[in-house]
Amino acid sequence: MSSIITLTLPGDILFARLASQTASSIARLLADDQQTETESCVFAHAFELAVTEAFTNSVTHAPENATSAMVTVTFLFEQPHLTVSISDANEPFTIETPAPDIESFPENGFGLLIIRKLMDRVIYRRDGEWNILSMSKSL
Amino acid sequence: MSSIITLTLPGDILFARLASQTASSIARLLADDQQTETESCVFAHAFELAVTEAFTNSVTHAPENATSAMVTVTFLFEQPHLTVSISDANEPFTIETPAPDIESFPENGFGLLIIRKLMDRVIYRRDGEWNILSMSKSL
Amino acid sequence: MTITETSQIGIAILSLNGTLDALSAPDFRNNRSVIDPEKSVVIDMENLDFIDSSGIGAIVGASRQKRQPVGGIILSCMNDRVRKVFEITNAQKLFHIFDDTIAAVDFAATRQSARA
Amino acid sequence: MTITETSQIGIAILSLNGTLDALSAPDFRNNRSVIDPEKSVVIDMENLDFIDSSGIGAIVGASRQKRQPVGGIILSCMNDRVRKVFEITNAQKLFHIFDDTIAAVDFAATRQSARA
Ligand SMILES: Nc1ncnc2c1ncn2[C@@H]1O[C@H](COP(=O)(O)OP(=O)(O)O)[C@@H](O)[C@H]1O
Ligand SMILES: Nc1ncnc2c1ncn2[C@@H]1O[C@H](COP(=O)(O)OP(=O)(O)O)[C@@H](O)[C@H]1O
Repeated sequence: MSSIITLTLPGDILFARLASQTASSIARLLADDQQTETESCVFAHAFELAVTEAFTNSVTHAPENATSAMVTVTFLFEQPHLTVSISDANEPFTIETPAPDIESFPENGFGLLIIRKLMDRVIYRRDGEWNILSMSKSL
Repeated sequence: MSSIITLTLPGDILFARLASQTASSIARLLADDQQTETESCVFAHAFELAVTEAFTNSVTHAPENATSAMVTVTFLFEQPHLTVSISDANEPFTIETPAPDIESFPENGFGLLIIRKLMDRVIYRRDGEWNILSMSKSL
Repeated sequence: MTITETSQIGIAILSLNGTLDALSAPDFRNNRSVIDPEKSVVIDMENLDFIDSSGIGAIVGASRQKRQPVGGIILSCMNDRVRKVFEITNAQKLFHIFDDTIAAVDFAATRQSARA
Repeated sequence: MTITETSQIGIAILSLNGTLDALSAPDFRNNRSVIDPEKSVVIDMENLDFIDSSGIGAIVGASRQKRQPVGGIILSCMNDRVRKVFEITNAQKLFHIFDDTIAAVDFAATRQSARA
């Protein structure tokens, strides 16, 4: 069985927690049967954090005038893989960013680094006017 | 400002809590600025409960063969009204059901009653093959 | 939802924890003390965060199957959110509802022995 | 997120409660003790449930503005989820991290007086 869940939200930082808590709840729901309590906590936290990072990027790197932009968060569960995809209509970007040099006390640039470290697989693609960042991890 | 949030879920009772907790979180997010802690708890609980009832109905009253049916939950906030609409592809139904007679110890039939008591406004309409149950309450 | 069951002077005390809804109601319905028509059951709701119409229906249905006064369902410690759902559905009319579990157990015991 | 501030021997103790993310990071950044370059600040994370890269960036940025050793940011009581984000980003290298707040305050006080 495969399940698809879609959440479409206004591109406003106010909704970042909603996106990430939904991600955490979904990951937990899927993990609970099959994993120990600690494992499913770790699994849920990985999705909570990855979605916060991706959603925050969609909002903070939106073009100035995009006040009514929407961000779509799609969850696809195909046992044992959970994939979450974040779509926005921002400028294209690359996920091959280098890790920031911590000794220079950077204030940003950690988002994609965190996503890459948490997820098994991260894919970026451009579909017409859309950025789609897909992040997968297995139970 | 008006905000629209859409959540599309598999028509499986497993996802009822996700739908209702999302409803609760959204109601709380919108209420928190403007209401006391107690008021926003009550407001959030009304939406949590109404969405549980409507989502559970969409799942339990689906036709036998509708295993891959989806249920859509849409939130529209137009200050001060929050409206949540639940759509499914079930048979048409009516919301003018009488309250069950409690003295006969009924095991069901409470769902629409609860929704009507919690919400300021409840509207049912049929749109093609879709049932749309819209429930509104003001901050 | 989890159900923790203890027993006092022949009365079952079921502590519900979490959510009693369409997903968890079957666990409640299938509990042996709930099914047994001769058993008095106190439902301790202190840790029940949320109930919906399916939960109300499960408790009302279980109550119907009891052979009163020997068996019966008594409720204790519901929070305001849970109480509200009992009120809206009128189901509060069907139950003795206590604010603490010890009082609920005492009541069940008295009722049981009144028959003897 | 809420920030509760107390003070001990001139050291500010900020207890963070909830979530430190892009939405709440400005509250942290704008806190007077955080801004003051001469102030030692202990951040008690016992009730911090969640942090993301914006939260890490806010703490790292605040630390850069401190005039060490007199000012500085010291961390205490982070849970495993928070610790993991400090590790992934390597930010844990930049901070003294304690398991209890009293030890963190002692350390800050010693460092401050070593200068005097
Ligand atoms: N959704 C997005 N839309 C547009 N640009 C993005 C998006 N996500 C990431 N980027 C680009 O990639 C860069 C690196 O992102 P990230 O590692 O998350 O760090 P930060 O967002 O803190 O700069 C961003 O600065 C931005 O230029
Ligand atoms: N989404 C729905 N799809 C199909 N039928 C529905 C739906 N919602 C409600 N109904 C119909 O309305 C009736 C009353 O619903 P309700 O008051 O929630 O009680 P219950 O679901 O416990 O029977 C249901 O029995 C069903 O016939």
